[in-house]
Amino acid sequence: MIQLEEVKAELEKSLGVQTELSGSGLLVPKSRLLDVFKFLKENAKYQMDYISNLCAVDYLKQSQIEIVYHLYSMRNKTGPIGIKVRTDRQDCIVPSATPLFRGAEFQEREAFDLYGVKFEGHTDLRRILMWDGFEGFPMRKDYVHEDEDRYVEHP
Amino acid sequence: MGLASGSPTVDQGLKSELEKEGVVLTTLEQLYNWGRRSSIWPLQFGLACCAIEMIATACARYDIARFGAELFRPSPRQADLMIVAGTVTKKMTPQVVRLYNQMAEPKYVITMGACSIAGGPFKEGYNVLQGIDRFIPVDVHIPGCPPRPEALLDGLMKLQKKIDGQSIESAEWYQQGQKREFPIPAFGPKGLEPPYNPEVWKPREYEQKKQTEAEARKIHGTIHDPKQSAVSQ
Amino acid sequence: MTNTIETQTRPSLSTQQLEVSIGPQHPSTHGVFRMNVVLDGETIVKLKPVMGYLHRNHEQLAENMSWLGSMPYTDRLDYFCSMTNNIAYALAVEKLMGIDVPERAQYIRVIMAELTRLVNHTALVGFLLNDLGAFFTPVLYAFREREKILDLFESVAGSRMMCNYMRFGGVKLDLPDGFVDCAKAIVDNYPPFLEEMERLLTKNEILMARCQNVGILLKDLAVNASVTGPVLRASGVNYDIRKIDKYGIYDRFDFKVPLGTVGDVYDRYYVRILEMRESLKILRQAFKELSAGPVISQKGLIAAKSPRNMKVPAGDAYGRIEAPKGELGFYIVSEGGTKPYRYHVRAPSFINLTILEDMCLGHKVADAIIILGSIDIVLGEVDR
Amino acid sequence: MLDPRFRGSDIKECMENLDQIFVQAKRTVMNLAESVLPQPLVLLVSMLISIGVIAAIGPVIMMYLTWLERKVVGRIQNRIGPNRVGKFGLLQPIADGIKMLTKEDIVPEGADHILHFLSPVLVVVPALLVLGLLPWGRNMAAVDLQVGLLLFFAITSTGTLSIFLGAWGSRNKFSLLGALRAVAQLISYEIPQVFSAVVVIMHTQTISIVEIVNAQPGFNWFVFTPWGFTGLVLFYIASVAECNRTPFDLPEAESEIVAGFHTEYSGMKFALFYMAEFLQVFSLSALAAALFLGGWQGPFLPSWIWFFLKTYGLIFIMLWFRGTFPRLRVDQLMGFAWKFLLPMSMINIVVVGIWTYASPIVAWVLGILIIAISFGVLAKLNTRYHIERNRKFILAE
Amino acid sequence: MWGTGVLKGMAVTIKNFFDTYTSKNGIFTVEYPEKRLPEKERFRNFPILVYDEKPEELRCVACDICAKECPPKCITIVKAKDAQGKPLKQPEVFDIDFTVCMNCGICEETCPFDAIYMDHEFELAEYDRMDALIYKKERLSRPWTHFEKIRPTDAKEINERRAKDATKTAAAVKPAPPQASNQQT
Repeated sequence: MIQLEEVKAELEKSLGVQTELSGSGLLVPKSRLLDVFKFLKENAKYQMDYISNLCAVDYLKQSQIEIVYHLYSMRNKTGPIGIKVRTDRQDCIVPSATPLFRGAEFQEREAFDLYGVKFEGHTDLRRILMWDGFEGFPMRKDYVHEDEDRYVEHP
Repeated sequence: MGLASGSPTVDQGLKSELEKEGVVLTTLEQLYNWGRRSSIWPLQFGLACCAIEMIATACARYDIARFGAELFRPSPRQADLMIVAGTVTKKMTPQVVRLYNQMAEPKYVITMGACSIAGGPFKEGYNVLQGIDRFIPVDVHIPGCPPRPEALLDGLMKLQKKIDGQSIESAEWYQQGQKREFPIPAFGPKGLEPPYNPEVWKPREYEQKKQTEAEARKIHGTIHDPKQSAVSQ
Repeated sequence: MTNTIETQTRPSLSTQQLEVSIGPQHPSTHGVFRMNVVLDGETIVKLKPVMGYLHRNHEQLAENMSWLGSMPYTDRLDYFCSMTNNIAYALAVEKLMGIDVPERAQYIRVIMAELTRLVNHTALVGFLLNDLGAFFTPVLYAFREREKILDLFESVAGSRMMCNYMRFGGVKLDLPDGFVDCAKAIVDNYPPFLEEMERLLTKNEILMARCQNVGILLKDLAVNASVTGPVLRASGVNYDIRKIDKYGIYDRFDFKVPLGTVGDVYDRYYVRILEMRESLKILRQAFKELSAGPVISQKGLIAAKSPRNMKVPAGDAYGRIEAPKGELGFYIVSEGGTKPYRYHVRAPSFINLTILEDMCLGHKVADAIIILGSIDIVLGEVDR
Repeated sequence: MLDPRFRGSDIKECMENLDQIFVQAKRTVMNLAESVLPQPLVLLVSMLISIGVIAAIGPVIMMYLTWLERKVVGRIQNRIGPNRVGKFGLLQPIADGIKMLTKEDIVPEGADHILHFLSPVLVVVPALLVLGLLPWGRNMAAVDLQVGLLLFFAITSTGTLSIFLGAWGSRNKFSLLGALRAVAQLISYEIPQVFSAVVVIMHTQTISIVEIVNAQPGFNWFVFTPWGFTGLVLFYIASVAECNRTPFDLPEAESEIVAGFHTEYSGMKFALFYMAEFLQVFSLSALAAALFLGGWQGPFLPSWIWFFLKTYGLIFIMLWFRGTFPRLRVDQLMGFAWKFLLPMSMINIVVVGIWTYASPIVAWVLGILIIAISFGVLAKLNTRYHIERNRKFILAE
Repeated sequence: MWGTGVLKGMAVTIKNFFDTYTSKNGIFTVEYPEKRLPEKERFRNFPILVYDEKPEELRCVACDICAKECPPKCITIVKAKDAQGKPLKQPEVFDIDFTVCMNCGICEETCPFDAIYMDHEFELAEYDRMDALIYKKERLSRPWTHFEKIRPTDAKEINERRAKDATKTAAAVKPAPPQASNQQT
């Protein structure tokens, strides 16, 4: 298993990036995200070449959307490194990881479709699960789905 | 021929005697119904988990081929039974209604599984249509999630009974001027436009029927409906 | 590239490209999956997958439901392997709650996971041959074996396909008394069935001609596109989560991980047959070492008795297992309440589809169908 | 007025009566007609009888072939075929027929109405015509032409045109793909089919099917010669491809192009396509039996029973194919026809040439040698870079 | 040599073909309406309410636990009131919406009064959806003997537990609510 503190120290030393430990991952500032990914991917010690999970979480109270990445290394068969990025809920723009990891393409499109997170640098950012004409981002906490004809069987 | 003025009455006594001698006396109607009943070709059309149970019904252990329904026709033109097996989402509804329109006329619909009857466990979802009978008429509903393959066979046998009961005068598809082309819903910003097809989906009549029953009994107190509270939380 | 794609563009003959949508209702897209294909003659020029036709909002429903309430919903994610979905969800929540799982429950979980792998791979081999055109015969042989294993699941969990059998901290009920020797009988007469399928299929010239050198997936593209499961191992990457994470008690069993060399459709087909053989090895060892004991930990039992007020400590956790289709992961965020704050499913089929276009370019329409079949997608999991 | 044969035991005599029963029936009707009608009308009556019998037998054969296929393929998949409609499901084809008749007949509005209506008719007519040429039993061929085999191949080749006509007329992308495949496949498999039939023509120096069958009396059928056996195998594989049956059923490949060329056909039009396919299966198997297995020649049973036994034996093999094989891809299909069947049938012609001029022993040895060597060489050439028979798999830790 | 794989494949299918005639378990089909598969005891299709003797006295005390527990919320319960409006320990309205129920069996696990169990009945196809598929209290209630017939081992266990609880409550001064033992249903 990889200790997150050790990764935090490593990142600070080599890239000079201030990261803090939050839950099961490292909170990285949005501007340095791609450098962190590049570093983790090429560094001989880590070689994190496989992005397993990418998902968006909507923190309504802090009015922020957090994107969580879980990186693994298939070559060294080593455990997960959780990377977290926070953006504001209104204009949420995050640098896209697709140029580095092709595996993130569909998951980023899903995050855009359901949470409205725009990934700059993504090859074709379209809705993947809902139909293109759909407005609104259904998985956000404040999304209320007013059903057109809620017929309830019970009298 | 007595066809125009009501179906000809064949007294059963004569019929059973003739059958003993091997002579089968049947009206044209029963022959049509028997032909349609014993060779129903379902459309190869599966949506979700119930489709796997439908394939299991077509497989060796439950063998839908015994009922003559073995040929799952891929093209809607040659199929005459559409088994809606699985959750009908709003994104899939236009395709389902278009497929129903493309099928050749004496066509039947079986909604297999809770999801296609009324949304099932995914009823509260924003992308789930609460039952396909909002857009197309349905003949047999098979509850269950997923219903056992035997339940599908039982549903098929009930459909066969229903086909036996049909008569040429009263069947919709033989009437002139009967519009059997159902409008295909379009994708709107929030959901489907129109959300349901008023000709097919008539909950209001059903509502009046229940009101009259309720007045007759007149004993209900306030109804605590947990579902309402669950959704608004 | 290999010999099959020697279609040079003939400048003199300017043919118009045909835009076909192999649509949501198609005999061999394994459910409601659509491919917008641009054809030049029969060769594929462009292929765009379109999904979302079975998006049933599982993740939003789970957010206003109790923790155990979404356990039956996980059965409907990948409706071929409901047991492994339950195990993956249970693992993730147990990691967050810190519940331990008794010995016998661990063995039952391994047995159920390996039986599900058998069911899934057999059904996949059947459907792949169905895409190749064999008129339902392999599917029916496969479903004949699947029925026997589904009888086992029904006698244990109560339902053929939707088992809802795992609980946080163990399993719902103990094995019925006749279960173990009945399962042993099925596991023992599984190899003859595999031999019969191999005699029918593996050395069949038509299958070899159709599947070899078709849809080749190179090793580094597979890793970069985070493909997992038998599709990845067929390209030669040795990555099996049962060996790496050693979750549950998989380190007590010795089994091999089959790897392919070329990474085409034939490799993906044969790697799955070898994996079935490995699963049989694990099952035999598990039956031998199955010991008596409680099936659910004390803390788990109390939670199972009243799930609506079961609280999970605040925090987030990502649990993953080696599902038959690839790496199935659950990412859960809890704020200490009785409902999950965020519930995300990392579905293997959804992410394995990223490389569908790369594999299909230059091949014929018939090849695109079997390449999709060899990736083994289930739409309940792709669209969630 | 029986044929003047020597009076064997009475069983043999009753077999003779049974053998000629249909010929007697027609002769009695003809005598009746002669006494009543003027001469030209008598010819008309004889034609009408033959046409009537074939028009009656054709659809019945087709219906019970569908029943046989569902039962055989069902049994291959260890399940029971249809058995709830009538005793053993025997009424199932009748039910299918009634349902097809009462089905609505949809013409897609974009489609070309004339082509959409014409193509099922144009597909069924050749399939029915061909039944007239077949020798159903001893002097029971409806029309005994001197150019029977040539006419047979001419008629079956029009089927290709009508399939393309129908698919083009229904303006549907999938049927267009199916039509292109159908034309390519049917034309490229007709040549090896005709070439493997040429072998028999060279040996018997006649192209009348009845003469060919008469040239195989008793048990010495052509299949027991080296060139006859390879001729039968090649002819049979080519005719499987002619009737679009698995493993060559690309034109109506369910799993790829929804229902191939008959995607847009419903009701009776689809039933006609279905009938044409099964009648072609029957007629090509009957022709293969006539050319190589000695048509109705057989020691003990009446002639037409032998004819049906051999034909249904070959049909069973086609149904067996359907339950077993995956489908070939388009380019492999073409490669197989041009690079394997065609050279093999040419070599077969060489072997039959040797057979007619060399002495029996030399002919046998040379024949088998040439065929074996050519089969090995062609197989090697065809699979040089395609198939890797046993591929290496690593069982890593 | 080319073609041997194909012939081996054909040998497999023809063996299966003749197996159906010769060997006993060649035919895998169970002809459904006439012959039926032996039912597994733990099979769960749709829930039923259980009563001991009289259909009016259901075991259910309308405590609404199962309605809260049900993941898709398909149970609706209304407590009965006697003449003066005092709530009785009986459900007035107890209907389950079969078009929403997902046969998951959670209500059976979490019911503290052994009142709701999963039934084996699966032939429930209906022509009309509106009122046929919303099962009222009357259509849901089954006698306890029916439960003992379809699930003998579970019934034996439950009876022992209820007997033990009954003796315990009778012995104890204050009737403690029936404790679910370690091995519940």
